[in-house]
Formats: sequence, C-alpha cells, structure tokens
Amino acid sequence: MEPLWREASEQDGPEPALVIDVGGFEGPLDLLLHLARSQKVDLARISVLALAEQYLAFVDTARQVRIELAADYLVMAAWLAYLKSRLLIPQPPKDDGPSGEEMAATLAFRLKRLEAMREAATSLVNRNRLGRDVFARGAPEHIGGDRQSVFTASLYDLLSAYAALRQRQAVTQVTIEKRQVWSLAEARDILMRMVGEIGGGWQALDQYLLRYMTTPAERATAIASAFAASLELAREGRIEIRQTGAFEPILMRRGPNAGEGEE
Amino acid sequence: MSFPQDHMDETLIDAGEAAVDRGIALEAERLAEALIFASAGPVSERFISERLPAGVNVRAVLMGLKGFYAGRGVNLVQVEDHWAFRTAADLSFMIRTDDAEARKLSRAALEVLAIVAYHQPVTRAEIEEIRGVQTSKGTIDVLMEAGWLRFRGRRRTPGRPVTFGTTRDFLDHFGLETIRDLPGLEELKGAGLLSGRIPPGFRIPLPLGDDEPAEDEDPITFDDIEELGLLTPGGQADE
Amino acid sequence: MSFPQDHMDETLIDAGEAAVDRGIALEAERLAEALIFASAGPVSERFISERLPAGVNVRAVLMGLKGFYAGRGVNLVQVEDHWAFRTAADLSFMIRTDDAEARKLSRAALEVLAIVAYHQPVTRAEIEEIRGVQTSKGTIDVLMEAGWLRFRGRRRTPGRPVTFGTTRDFLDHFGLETIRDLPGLEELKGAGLLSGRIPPGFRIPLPLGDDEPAEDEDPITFDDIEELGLLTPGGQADE
Repeated sequence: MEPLWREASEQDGPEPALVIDVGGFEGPLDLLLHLARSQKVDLARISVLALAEQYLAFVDTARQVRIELAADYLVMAAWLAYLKSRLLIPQPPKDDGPSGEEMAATLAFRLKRLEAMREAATSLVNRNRLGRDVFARGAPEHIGGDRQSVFTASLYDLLSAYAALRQRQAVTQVTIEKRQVWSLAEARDILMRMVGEIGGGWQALDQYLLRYMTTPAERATAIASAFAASLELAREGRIEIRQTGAFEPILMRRGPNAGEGEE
Repeated sequence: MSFPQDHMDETLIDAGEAAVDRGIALEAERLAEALIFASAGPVSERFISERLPAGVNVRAVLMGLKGFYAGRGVNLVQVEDHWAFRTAADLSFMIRTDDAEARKLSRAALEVLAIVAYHQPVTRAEIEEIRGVQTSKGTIDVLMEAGWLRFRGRRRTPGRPVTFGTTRDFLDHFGLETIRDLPGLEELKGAGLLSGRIPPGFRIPLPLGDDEPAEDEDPITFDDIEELGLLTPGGQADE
Repeated sequence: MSFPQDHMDETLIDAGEAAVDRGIALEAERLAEALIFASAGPVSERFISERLPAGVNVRAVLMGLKGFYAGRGVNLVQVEDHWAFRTAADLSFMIRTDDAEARKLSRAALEVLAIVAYHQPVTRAEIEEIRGVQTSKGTIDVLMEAGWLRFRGRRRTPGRPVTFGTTRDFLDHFGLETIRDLPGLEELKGAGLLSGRIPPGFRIPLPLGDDEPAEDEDPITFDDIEELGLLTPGGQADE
C-alpha cells in the first residue's frame, strides 16, 4: 500500500506538523476506496467492518501525530465509528435507527457508485476525441443566411462577465451596497407591513424577519432594531407580543390599534 | 455532373415522377453535403431542411449521405439533431499532430464531468454526495469554460437548486450521437448506480470474519459490473 | 495500418503485381481525403505523399479523389501543387464571402446584457450605476438589434425612464427556460464564477420575469415608443 501521508519537509511554526498528502485523495470516500482496494477483494466481498477499522486507525494515527484533517474526513470517521458500533453491538428491539447492515450497504453502494463513475470517466476520455483523434473541417467556409444570431455568446460568457463585473464593483464601491444597519424607523415600517399580513394569529417574529435578512451580517442589527420597534409598537397598541419563556420565539399579532394610519 | 447512383434511394423524395424527383434528390444531397462540409461545427437538421427544396425528406437525404461516407476518410456524424463531417477515427494516428493535443483535465474535473454526464440533470449537492467531497472552486468552472457543462435549469425542490447538464459540444467532442450513447449507460442504470437511492435488494454480505465467501445470490456484485465490461483493468480514473 | 507491398493497384502505384487491390487504393484515398479535409490551408502533394505508403502514386490518388468529388456538393480543387476542398461553384451562393460571420459580443455588451437579465426591469441610468461607467447608446442598440433586449416599460418616477428587459430569443439563445433559471449568488460561487471575499450585503437579484410586472412600472405602449423616438427601422419595439 502506498503511504497515506508524508511528512512535511519543513516546519514553519513552533508546533511540529505533518501534512496529509491531500493531493493524493479526493476526500474521505476516495480514501475509503483506496483502502478497500488494498483489501484485494472486489467491493461486493469487502469487509466493511475491517474497512471502518482501517479508516479509523488512519484518523487516529493522523491525530496522534497532530495532523489537521479536513472536516469531511472527521465526519466520515464519526459515521464509521457509529457503523462499527451498530455492527458489533446487538440492537435493542425498540431501536429505530438504521441497522448496521443498512449502513454498511449504504457505504458499499456509495463506494461502488464512485468507482463506477471513475470507470465511466476513464472510458469517456479514452474515446476518440475531437481535435485529438478525429478532426473537423480545417478550413470552414461560412454559410450564409443563418437565421441564428449574428453574435456568438454562451451562457458561460454571460455569467462570467456578470460575476466579474459585480465582483469588481463590490470591491470598489462597498459603500454603495445596501445599508447594513437597520434604523428604528425602517424596522417599524417593516413590522407594520408585516402586521398587515399576520392577521389575528400569533406568529413568530423571526419567521417574518428572516424574509428581510438575507445575510448573517444583517441578522443581529435587524433583530435588535425590530425588537426595539416591536416594543414601541406594542406600547402604541398596534401589535401584541408574547413570549412563552426565556429564549423562546417572540410571537406577535395585530393589536387593537393596528389599523391606525402610520404616516 | 456524374453521380454514383447506387446509393440513392427512392425514399429520398416523398412523391413524384421518378426522373425529375431523382434529380431533385441528387440536388438535395449535394446541397446538404455542401452546407455541412462548409461548417466546422455541427449543422442543425432544421437549418439544412430550410435550404432544401420543398418536399424533400431531409432525414432520408442525410441518412443516405451518412451511408455514402461511411467507409471514407471523412464521415458524416450525427450529434443530436445536428450533423457534421469528421475525419474517420481509424485514421487518428496518421493525422494526429503534436500540437493537436486534447485538453488535459484534472482527475477531479474528469470525475465531475462523468457524474454530470451520467446523472444529468444533477445539482452541485448531488455531485458532491457522489464524490463524497466538496467540489473545489475552478472544477465546474473549467468544465463550463471548455463548453462541456452548462446550467440546465432548476430542480423543483425547496431552494430550487440549479442543475447541470452536458452540452452538444460535449457530445461532439467525445464522439457521441446522444447522451444515451454514453459507454455503459444502460448497464449502470440497470445496476442501480445512477440513482440516488440504494437499489432494493442492494445488500452486501457482512462477513465479520474476513474469509467468509460471498453469498451467491447477491443481486448486484462488483463481478457483474466487471462482466458487463464497465470496468477497465487497473481501475485508474485518470488518464 | 500496413500496406503490404505485394497487393497494389496498378493505377495507383509505380510498380507492383498485376493483381488489383481496391482496398489499398481506397486506404490511400481515405487518408489523403482526411488530411486535406482537416487542414486549415491547401495541402501540398509532397505532404500527402510523405504520409502515404511508399510506392503509392500520390498524383493518381488525388486525381482519383478529384474525379470522385467532381459531381458532389464539395469539390477537390488543385492550386498549383496544393490541394483543398471547396464548395462546388454552383452552390457557392450559399457561402458568404462578406465578413458577416458570427461575431463575439464585446465585453461591454456582455455586461449590459447580463445586467439587464438579472436586474430587469432596469433603466439605462441603473445599468450605468451597476457598471460604474457610462454605457454608450450603441451597446444597447446592438443588443436590441440582436433581438436579445427589448423595451419593457416605463418607470413611474420623474422623467418616466424606459426600462429594459430580455426577450424570448435571449432565453432561447442561452438555453434558459425562464429568466428565473439564471443562477443565484450561491450557484455562481459554487461554479467558481464568484470567488474570493464576497462583501456582506452583496446580492444577486432574482430577475423579474415577464409575467411579473414590477410595481413601479407601466407597460410600454406604442405611443411611448413614438414619443421617445425609439422606433427602430423595422418598427418593432417589442418581440
């Protein structure tokens, strides 16, 4: 079996570090496939238990020598550890989690599917390819009267032009982007509009606010302003608010004075 | 004008008097031939039919041409409903030049390309589920830039994720008439390997001791796939 | 491919047995045909003869091919000692000699088109604000002529500026079913088109389709077009 990792030739910090040869593996499934192949049996006859143990041993070793593994690898390790326990320990009758067999089948299926896709990729690149094995007319002439557009542009051209433009502008004019702080007035306005939609039923505040909060960065300021605004609106009788316990969602509904003009 | 008459077929024309119609059919064939020959890229059947005399069965003309060129150094090939002339594949090694090297793809890009080709329409999340790893930036990008992948539409599920598919250029490049001609497609489908769900009855023996023989009645085994010719020796995914 | 020296066609080779082997003649023809077809320019007789098996009479092969193509839609023509395929003279009306070849859209035009696609309905002032540069009228005109942009309506703001939108042809050309199939922020990121640090608050708008008139927009009328002097020669302001 090839070495699964190599030692970093240089240590650039005070901590001794090992570097996984990430270039060698395309994620945990790829590593598992590699391990499975090293069992020298086909995937249908593979011992999933042995495979899980091998993988876990790999992760343990990596940790002992303080290799930082990508999260994908650790998630797989946790899943395999669970699979292992399912395979080894008889399940209690009322257990409705997946059985060890089901989990093992899932893993085998994913490995087979990945392997099949790799084989498919191989047969694809080995086909006779245009520009390498077969050739188009080297000196095309132009056909007149083509009703299709006089311009050539692909969706990719369009999208990459747009993405590049927006990115360029985002860097140079960050200030022009939408304001990131909600004013109290803005929050009031939004809440009042929401009250129109709520009707009489209790609704969680957050549910509505989320419609206006598309980025995590805005969330805090939106919640703060909206909360302050909702207290103000409750005092004016435009809405009623309720919370069943600390940290529970804040519920609100239309208040007795909801219909009063706002402007 | 001299034409080899033997490959012409009565079916080229829908109806009419033999002599006149034969003349029309020959003219139609010459026109179609010239139109496709002039273009480096595949030409649509519709484009051709708009330029043929009314009443000519364009499909029959093209099939006739395809047969006529079948044994020659230049072949008429079909890519979906488009047609192109391409040099014959068996002459590859005689024509190949050093600068005519086909685009080299990374292993990751190749895998993504195959997954999209066989599973399309497919979302990015599904590609990642199959590969078991996040798709690095630049992988899909490279394939789209090559003109082989495209945004196909949106899945009608929550979040309406964008789906990817392959392009006609992809088919043209890999010498496929349609996506159904992908190598091993039917076998993979039959083995349940192109669906997100584990096929019913997909079980593997769980020999807790390593040396237990596999059960014979497994519906799908690796051997099956091998037998069906889906696996090339060595199992290498990259070139 | 091997060309056994002992079966050769008399007319194609300088010397050999009398036994006619059409196979060899055909192979030489096929190769010459493919070489000339794939070449960007006329191919010299010498270049071809270097690739044919020793002893094959290249001139005879080429004359044979010339005769074969004489009545077809494509002819093999000789320019001094170079050879090339050309559309038959009587069909050359189909081939354009002017420079009306499909052109690549300019960067500016691509940007404007993309902005309209995503931000529609959008005014010219808004396009300029997003691009950060003035947009020449010519750019929008070019896109309108291409049939990809159209006047959509008029904004209910002072000056009632005209708003732009994309057309059905636009969707067809770019392979979109609806304008809402355009990828969003996450998908552009996922495809590697947006990269690096994306500032908070950065948004990719969800385009408004035709069936969703914007609140602050009036549909455009023929009078508007006349009043604004927007009539294009064909008199078609809409699809």
